[in-house]
Amino acid sequence: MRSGGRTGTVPPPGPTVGASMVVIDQITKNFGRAGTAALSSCSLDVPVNEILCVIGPSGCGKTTLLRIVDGLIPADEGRVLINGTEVTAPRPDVAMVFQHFGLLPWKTVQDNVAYGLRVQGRAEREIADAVPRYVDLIGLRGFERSYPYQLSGGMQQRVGLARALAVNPMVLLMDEPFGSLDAQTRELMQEELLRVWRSQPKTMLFVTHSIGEAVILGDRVALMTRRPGRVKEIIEVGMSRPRDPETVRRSARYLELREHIWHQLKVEVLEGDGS
Amino acid sequence: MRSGGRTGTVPPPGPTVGASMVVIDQITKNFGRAGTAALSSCSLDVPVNEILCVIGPSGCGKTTLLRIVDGLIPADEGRVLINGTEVTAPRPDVAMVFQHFGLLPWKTVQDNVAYGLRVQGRAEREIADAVPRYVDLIGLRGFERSYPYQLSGGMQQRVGLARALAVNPMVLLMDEPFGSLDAQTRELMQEELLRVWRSQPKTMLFVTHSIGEAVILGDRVALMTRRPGRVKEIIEVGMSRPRDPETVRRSARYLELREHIWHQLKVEVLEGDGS
Amino acid sequence: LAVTAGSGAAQQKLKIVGFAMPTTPPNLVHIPVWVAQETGIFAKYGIDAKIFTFEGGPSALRALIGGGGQINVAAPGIPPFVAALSQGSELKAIGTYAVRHPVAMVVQDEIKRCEDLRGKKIGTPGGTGAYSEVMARGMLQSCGLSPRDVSYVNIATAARVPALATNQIDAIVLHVDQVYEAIKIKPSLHILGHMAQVLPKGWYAAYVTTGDQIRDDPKLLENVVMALMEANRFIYQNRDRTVDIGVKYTKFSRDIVEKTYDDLARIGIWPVNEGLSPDVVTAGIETEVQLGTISAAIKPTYEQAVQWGFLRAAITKLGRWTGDARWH
Amino acid sequence: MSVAAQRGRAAGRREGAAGLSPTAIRVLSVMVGVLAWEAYGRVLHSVLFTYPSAVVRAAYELIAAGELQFYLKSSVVVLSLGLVLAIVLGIPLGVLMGRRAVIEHAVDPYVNALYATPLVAVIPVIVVWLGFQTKAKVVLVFLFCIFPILINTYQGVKNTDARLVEVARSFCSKEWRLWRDLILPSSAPFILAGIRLAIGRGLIGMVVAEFYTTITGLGYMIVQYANTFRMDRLFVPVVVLMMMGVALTGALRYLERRIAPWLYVAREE
Amino acid sequence: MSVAAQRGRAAGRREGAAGLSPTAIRVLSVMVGVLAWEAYGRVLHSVLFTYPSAVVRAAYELIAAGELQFYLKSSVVVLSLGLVLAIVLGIPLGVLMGRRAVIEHAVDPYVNALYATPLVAVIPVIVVWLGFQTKAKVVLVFLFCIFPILINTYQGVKNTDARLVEVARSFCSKEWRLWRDLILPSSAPFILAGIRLAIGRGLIGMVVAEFYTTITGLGYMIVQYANTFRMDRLFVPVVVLMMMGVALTGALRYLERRIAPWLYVAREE
Ligand SMILES: Nc1ncnc2c1ncn2[C@@H]1O[C@H](COP(=O)(O)OP(=O)(O)OP(=O)(O)O)[C@@H](O)[C@H]1O
Ligand SMILES: Nc1ncnc2c1ncn2[C@@H]1O[C@H](COP(=O)(O)OP(=O)(O)OP(=O)(O)O)[C@@H](O)[C@H]1O
Ligand SMILES: [Mg+2]
Ligand SMILES: [Mg+2]
Repeated sequence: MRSGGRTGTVPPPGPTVGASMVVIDQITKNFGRAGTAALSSCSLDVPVNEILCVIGPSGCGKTTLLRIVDGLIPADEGRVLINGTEVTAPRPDVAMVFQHFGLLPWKTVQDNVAYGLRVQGRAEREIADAVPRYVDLIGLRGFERSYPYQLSGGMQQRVGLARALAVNPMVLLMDEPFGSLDAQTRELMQEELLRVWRSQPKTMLFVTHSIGEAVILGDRVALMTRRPGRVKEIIEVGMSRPRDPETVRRSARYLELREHIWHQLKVEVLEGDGS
Repeated sequence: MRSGGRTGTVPPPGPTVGASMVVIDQITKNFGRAGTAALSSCSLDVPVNEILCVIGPSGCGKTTLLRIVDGLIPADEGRVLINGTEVTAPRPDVAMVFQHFGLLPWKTVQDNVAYGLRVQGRAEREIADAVPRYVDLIGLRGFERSYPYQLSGGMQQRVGLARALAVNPMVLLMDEPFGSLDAQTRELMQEELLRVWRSQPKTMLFVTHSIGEAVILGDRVALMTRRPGRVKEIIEVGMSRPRDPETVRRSARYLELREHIWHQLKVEVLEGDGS
Repeated sequence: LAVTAGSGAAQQKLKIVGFAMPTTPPNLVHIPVWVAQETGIFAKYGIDAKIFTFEGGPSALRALIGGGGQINVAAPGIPPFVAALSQGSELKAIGTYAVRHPVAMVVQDEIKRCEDLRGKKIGTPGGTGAYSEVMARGMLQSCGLSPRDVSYVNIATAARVPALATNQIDAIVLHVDQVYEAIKIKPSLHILGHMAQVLPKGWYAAYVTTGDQIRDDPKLLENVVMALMEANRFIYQNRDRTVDIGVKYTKFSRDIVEKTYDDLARIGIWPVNEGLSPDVVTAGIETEVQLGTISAAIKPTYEQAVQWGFLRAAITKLGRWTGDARWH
Repeated sequence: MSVAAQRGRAAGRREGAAGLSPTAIRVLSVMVGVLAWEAYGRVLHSVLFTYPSAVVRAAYELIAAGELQFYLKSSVVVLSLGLVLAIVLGIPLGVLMGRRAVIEHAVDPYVNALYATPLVAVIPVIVVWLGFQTKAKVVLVFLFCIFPILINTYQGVKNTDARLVEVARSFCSKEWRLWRDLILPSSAPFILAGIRLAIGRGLIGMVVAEFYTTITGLGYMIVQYANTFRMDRLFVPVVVLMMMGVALTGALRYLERRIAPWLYVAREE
Repeated sequence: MSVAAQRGRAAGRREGAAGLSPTAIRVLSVMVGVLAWEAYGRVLHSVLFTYPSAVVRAAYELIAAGELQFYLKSSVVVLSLGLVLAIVLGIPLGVLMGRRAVIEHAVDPYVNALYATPLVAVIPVIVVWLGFQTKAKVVLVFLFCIFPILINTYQGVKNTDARLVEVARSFCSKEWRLWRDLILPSSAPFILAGIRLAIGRGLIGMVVAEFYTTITGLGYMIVQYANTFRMDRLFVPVVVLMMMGVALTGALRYLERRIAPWLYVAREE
C-alpha cells in the first residue's frame, strides 16, 4: 500500500493498468432501525486510472456509496476492494471531495488546502510548495487568508476540491464537486481536473448531476436506480481524449448519450415519485 | 404592506401589474475593513410577477445581492424598494431559499416546512393543511419525520424550497435552489415551481448556474460581471409560456441565448481568473 | 429542688424564644439551654425555646442582629461579642453559661510539663489572636515561655484532630469533650492542663440580646435569664439527667460526656449566681483590647456590655448559692 | 447542507470494549472503585478514614433510626427549589446577555464579580434580607447554581450558527420565537452541560448553605459526625450526596433525550 | 457549505444603545452598582453591612500596612497552580471521555460523584495524604476547578460536527491530530466557558482551601475580619476577589481572541 507522494507522470508501479482499482461488490446498506434502504446489491468495477461518472436521482444513495468506498461507514452486506485489498477503514491513498464541502471553519483557505497534507505528515517544505499551486488552480489567489464564511458557496466548494487534489491520491472520490459553480467556472475546473489527471493519473469515482459533465469527463457513466440504489446501466462514453467541450456538445454521440441518460433518469425519477 | 396569506389566482390588489415590484438601486457592498468588494453600483428592476433569473460567475455577489434585497444585511450605498417601500429589515411577504439550505437540524422535515408559517403565526389548521401539500410537492412523502441529517443533499435542498413556498410570499428570492438536484428531479421541480407560480403569481429573483434553467424559467435573465458584481446585461427570453422543456431546448432562440450567455460568462470568468 | 416539668396553666401560653447557639453539635459546656428545654424549666417560665445551632459565634450573632427577629438570644463567645459591640451595635450580655474557660490543652505523649512545649508545633485554628491561640499563649506564659519559643500551625477547625493524629501538630487547645474524643482516637494523647485553672480570670461566653428586644419585652428576658440560671443549678444537682441530655445533643458517647461533665463540674464552669461580675467583664474586655480584637479607643464599658438587671432580679427570686468555691 | 445538520452523528467513534454495554462498564468501574476503597480503607485503618462496608453498616443504622430520611428531606427541598429557580432565571438571562449587547455589557461585570465572591461575604446580606432559614438557604443554593447555567447559556447563544439566525430573520421571526426555534435548541448542549455543573454545585451549595446559616439537613449530619469522628457515619450523607449527583445527572440525560431528541437521534447511526 | 462555517457571524444583533461603547456601558453599569451599594449601605447602617467608601478607606489602611499584598501573594500562588493543573489535566481527560466510550462510562460515575462531594469529607483524606500546606491547597483548588473544564470539554467534544470528523477520518487523521485540528477548535467555545467557570470556582476554592487547611492568605483575612465584624475590612479581600474574577475573565477573552481568532473574525462583519 502506498501512502501518496506521487509526483511523476509515469503510472505507479503498483496497480496493473487495465486491472480493477476499485471493486464494489454487492453492497447493501440500510439506515437506522426503521430501515431507510439506501443501497441494495450495488456492484461496480473501476479499472485503474479510469474516470467513472455516477449519475442517479436525488437521494438514490450516491453519497452513501462513496462513503462506503472511502471506508467511512461499513456496508451491511458486500465488500469493497481497492487495489486488491478489502476496505475496512479510510486509506491515505484515497481522497474524497464532500458534497457538503466539509471545510474547517477555523482554518483559512490555505490551511484548509494544506489540511490533508499536514494530516498525512508531509514535510512543511512540500506543503509550502504545493498549497499555492492548488490555490491558484482553483482561482482563489488573494483569498489565501480568508476564512470559509468569507467565501461564496462556489469558492468554498473549490477549496474542498483543492484539499483532496493536494494529497495526490491514487483514488479520488468526488461527490458533486462542481455543483455550486456557474457553467463557465465549472468548465474551467473540469479542464483543470483533467490536466491534473493527465499529469498524475488516478482513478476517479465522480458523482455528478450534470449529464454534460458526465459525458465530458467520464470514460464510462454509471446510471443508478432510484432508492435503494443499484447500478442500472453502465454506458461507455467512447470519445477520444482530449475532448473539447464545445465540440463534444455538438457531436451526435453526445446528443445520443444525453437523450438516453435523460430518458433513463426520467423513468427512475417518475417511478420513484410516489414514495 | 401585506403579510402573506394569498391563496387566490387573482393578482393581488396592491401592486399595479407592469409596475416594478423590486427595485435595486445602485447597490454597493464591501465586506470587512480589508474590503472585499462584493457589489458595486448594482441596479436591477423586477416588474410585478416577473421571474428574473440571475447568472454570474462564482463569487460575483449574487448571494450578497439577495441578502440585501431580503433586508438581512445593509448595503453600503444605494437602496432597495419592494412594492414601493424601502427595505430596511426582512419583510414577511418576501421569502428566501438559501444556498446553504438553512434547515434547522433539530426539526423534522415537516416542522422545517412548517417553520415559516409558524413563525408568521398562521393558524395550526392552515399549517396542518399546507405542510403535507408542500411535502408532496417536493417528493418527500414518507420522510415527514426524518431529520435533515437523515436526508441526502438534494432532499435537504428541496425542504428549503418547500419552506419558502409554504408561506406563499409576494416576492421569492431563490439562491440556486436546484443546485444539488439531478437533471430530472430538477426539471420536475421547475415544473412544480411554475405551477405554483401560475396559481399564485409572485415576483421571483432566481439565482442559477444553469443557463438552460434560466432560459426555461425566466422572463428575463440578468447577467452579472465578475466581482465586484454589477448587472452587465439584461436579456429578454421572449418565449411564450407554458414552455415545454424539450421543445425549448430544441428551439433556435434557446441555442442562440445559450451561446450568447455562455460567451459573456466566459469573458467574465476568464478575465477574473487573474485576481 | 423539684422541677415540675411544664406544669400548670403556663403551658398553654408558651412564648417562643429563639436561641442561636454557636456550635454544631454543641459541646457539653453549651448544654444549659437544652437542659432548660428538656427538663421543663423553660416551660415553667412560659417559654418554648427554639434552638438553632450555627457554625461559630459570629454566625449566631449575625442571626441575632439580622435574622428578622427569629432569634431572641444568641450565645457567642466573648471575642465576637466584644467585636460586634465595638462596631457600634447595641448588644447586651444578659447572662452566661460559662465565665471560666471550658477548654484544655491536649498534647502528644512526649510533652509531660508545660516547659516541654518549647520548640513544639501548636495548632492555632483561626490564627494569631483567635481564641485557641490566646489560650495557647496563656498556657505558654504560665511557664515562662512565649509564642516565639514554639511554632504555630494555623490549621482549620475541621482538621484539628486529623492533625494531632498524624503528628502534624504537638499540642492544641480543645473543648474538654473534644479532648477525650481525640484521646480515644489516639490514646497516647493527654491533657496538659485545663485553661480554667491556668487562666482563672477568663470570660468565656455570654447570653446576648439586642437593645430592641430588651425594650420590647423585658419580662420575657427576665424569665429567660431566670430559667437559664435555674438550668445551670440543675446541672450540678442532676449528673445523670445532664449526662443523658448531653449524650443526646452533643453526640459524644456516654463515657466521654461523663468524663467531661466531671471535669467541668469540678471546675465550676457553669455559674450558679450572677457570673457576669464587673471585674470578670472588664478583665474580659481588657483582654480583647490587648489581643487587638478591638482598639482601646472603642472599648465598651461594663454598662454598655452588660444588662445587669435581669440577673439581679433572678438572684432575688431564686436566692444566692453559697458555700462552695465553685459558686460564682 | 444545513449547518450542523449532522452534528453529533456519532461524534466519537464508540467502541464496544469487548462488547460490554455502557451500563456494564459503569457497574464494573464502580465496583472496582468500591473494592479499592474497601481495601485501602482497611489497610490504612485510620480513624480518619473508613471503608464502604463500614459505611453500609452505618447507613443501615441511620436509616433504621429514621435519621437519614429526616435530614435528607429538608436538604432536598432546599436543593430542588434553588436549582429550579436557577434554571428558570439563568437560562433567560443567559440568552438575553447573549442576544442584547447592552445587557451583556451591563450585567457582565456583576456576573464575573459575584461568581468569584466567597459566600461569607454574601451571608450577612442574605441574613439581613432573608433571615437564616429555608428562604436564605434556597437563595444560597440558587446563587451557587445560577452561574454555570448563565455562563454556559450565554456562550451557547454566542455560538449559535449565524446563518440560521439569518434564516429566522428572513422569515421575520419575533425574538421570542427565535429563542424557541433556534437559540435554545442550538444552545441545548451548552445549557445541559451548565445544568450538569449546576447540579454538582447545588449539592455542595446545599451543604454549605447549611453550614453558614443554621445547620440542618445533611449538612448537620456531616458536621456532627465530622466533629465526633464517626467517619463511617460521616460518609453516609457524603455517599448520599454522591449518589444524588450520579442520579440527578442520569435523570438529566434522560430528560435530554426527551426534550432534545435530535442530539440523540443523530447519534444512533 | 461547511458546517458552522459562518457560525458566530454576529450571532446576536448588537445594538449600540445610543452609540455607547461596550466599555462605556460596563463602566456606567459598575458605577450605578457602586453608588446604589453606597446609598443602601449608608441607609441600612448595620454592623452586618458596609459601603464602598468605607471599604476604600479600609483598603487604603490594609495596603499601607502591607497586609493585603502579603496575604494576596500566597493566595495567588495557590490559585494559579491549581487552575493551571485543572486546565492541563481537565481538557485532555474531557476529550478522552468524549472520544472513547469505555473511558466515558468508566470515569463518568466518579466525575458525577466527586463533583457532588462536599469538601469536608475529602479534607481528612487530603490531610493524610498531602498535609496542610501549599500542596494540599493546590490540590483542593484543582478539585474545585477541574469539573467545569472537564464536563464542558466533554460536552463540546460530543457536540463536534460528525461530518467534519468524517472528513478528518477520510484523510486518515491520527487521533491526536484530530484533537488538534478538529475537536479542540470545535469545542473551544465550550472549553472557554468551562475555564471561565473554573476561574470563579477557583477563586472560591482558594479561600475555602485556606479555611479548611492552614488558614493563610485572603482566606485568613476574610475569616479574621468576618469574626470580628470588621465588615469594611472584610470587604477588602472580597472586592479583591471580585476584581480578580473580572480581570481573569477579561484576560481569558483576550486570550480567546488570540488562540481562537475564528470565533471573533467571524463576528466582525
Ligand atoms: N445518516 C442517515 N440516516 C438515515 N438515513 C440516511 C442517512 N444518510 C442517508 N440516508 C438516506 O439514504 C438515502 C440515500 O442518501 P444519499 O445521501 O446517499 O443520497 P444521494 O444519492 O447522495 O442524493 P443527493 O444526490 O441528493 O445527494 C436517502 O434516502 C437518505 O434519506
Ligand atoms: N461575510 C463575508 N465576509 C467577507 N467577505 C464576504 C462575506 N460574504 C461574502 N463575501 C465575499 O463577497 C464576494 C461575493 O460573495 P457571494 O456569496 O455573494 O458570491 P456568489 O455570487 O453568491 O457566489 P457563488 O455563486 O459561488 O455562491 C465573495 O468574494 C466573497 O468572498
Ligand atoms: Mg449526495
Ligand atoms: Mg452564492
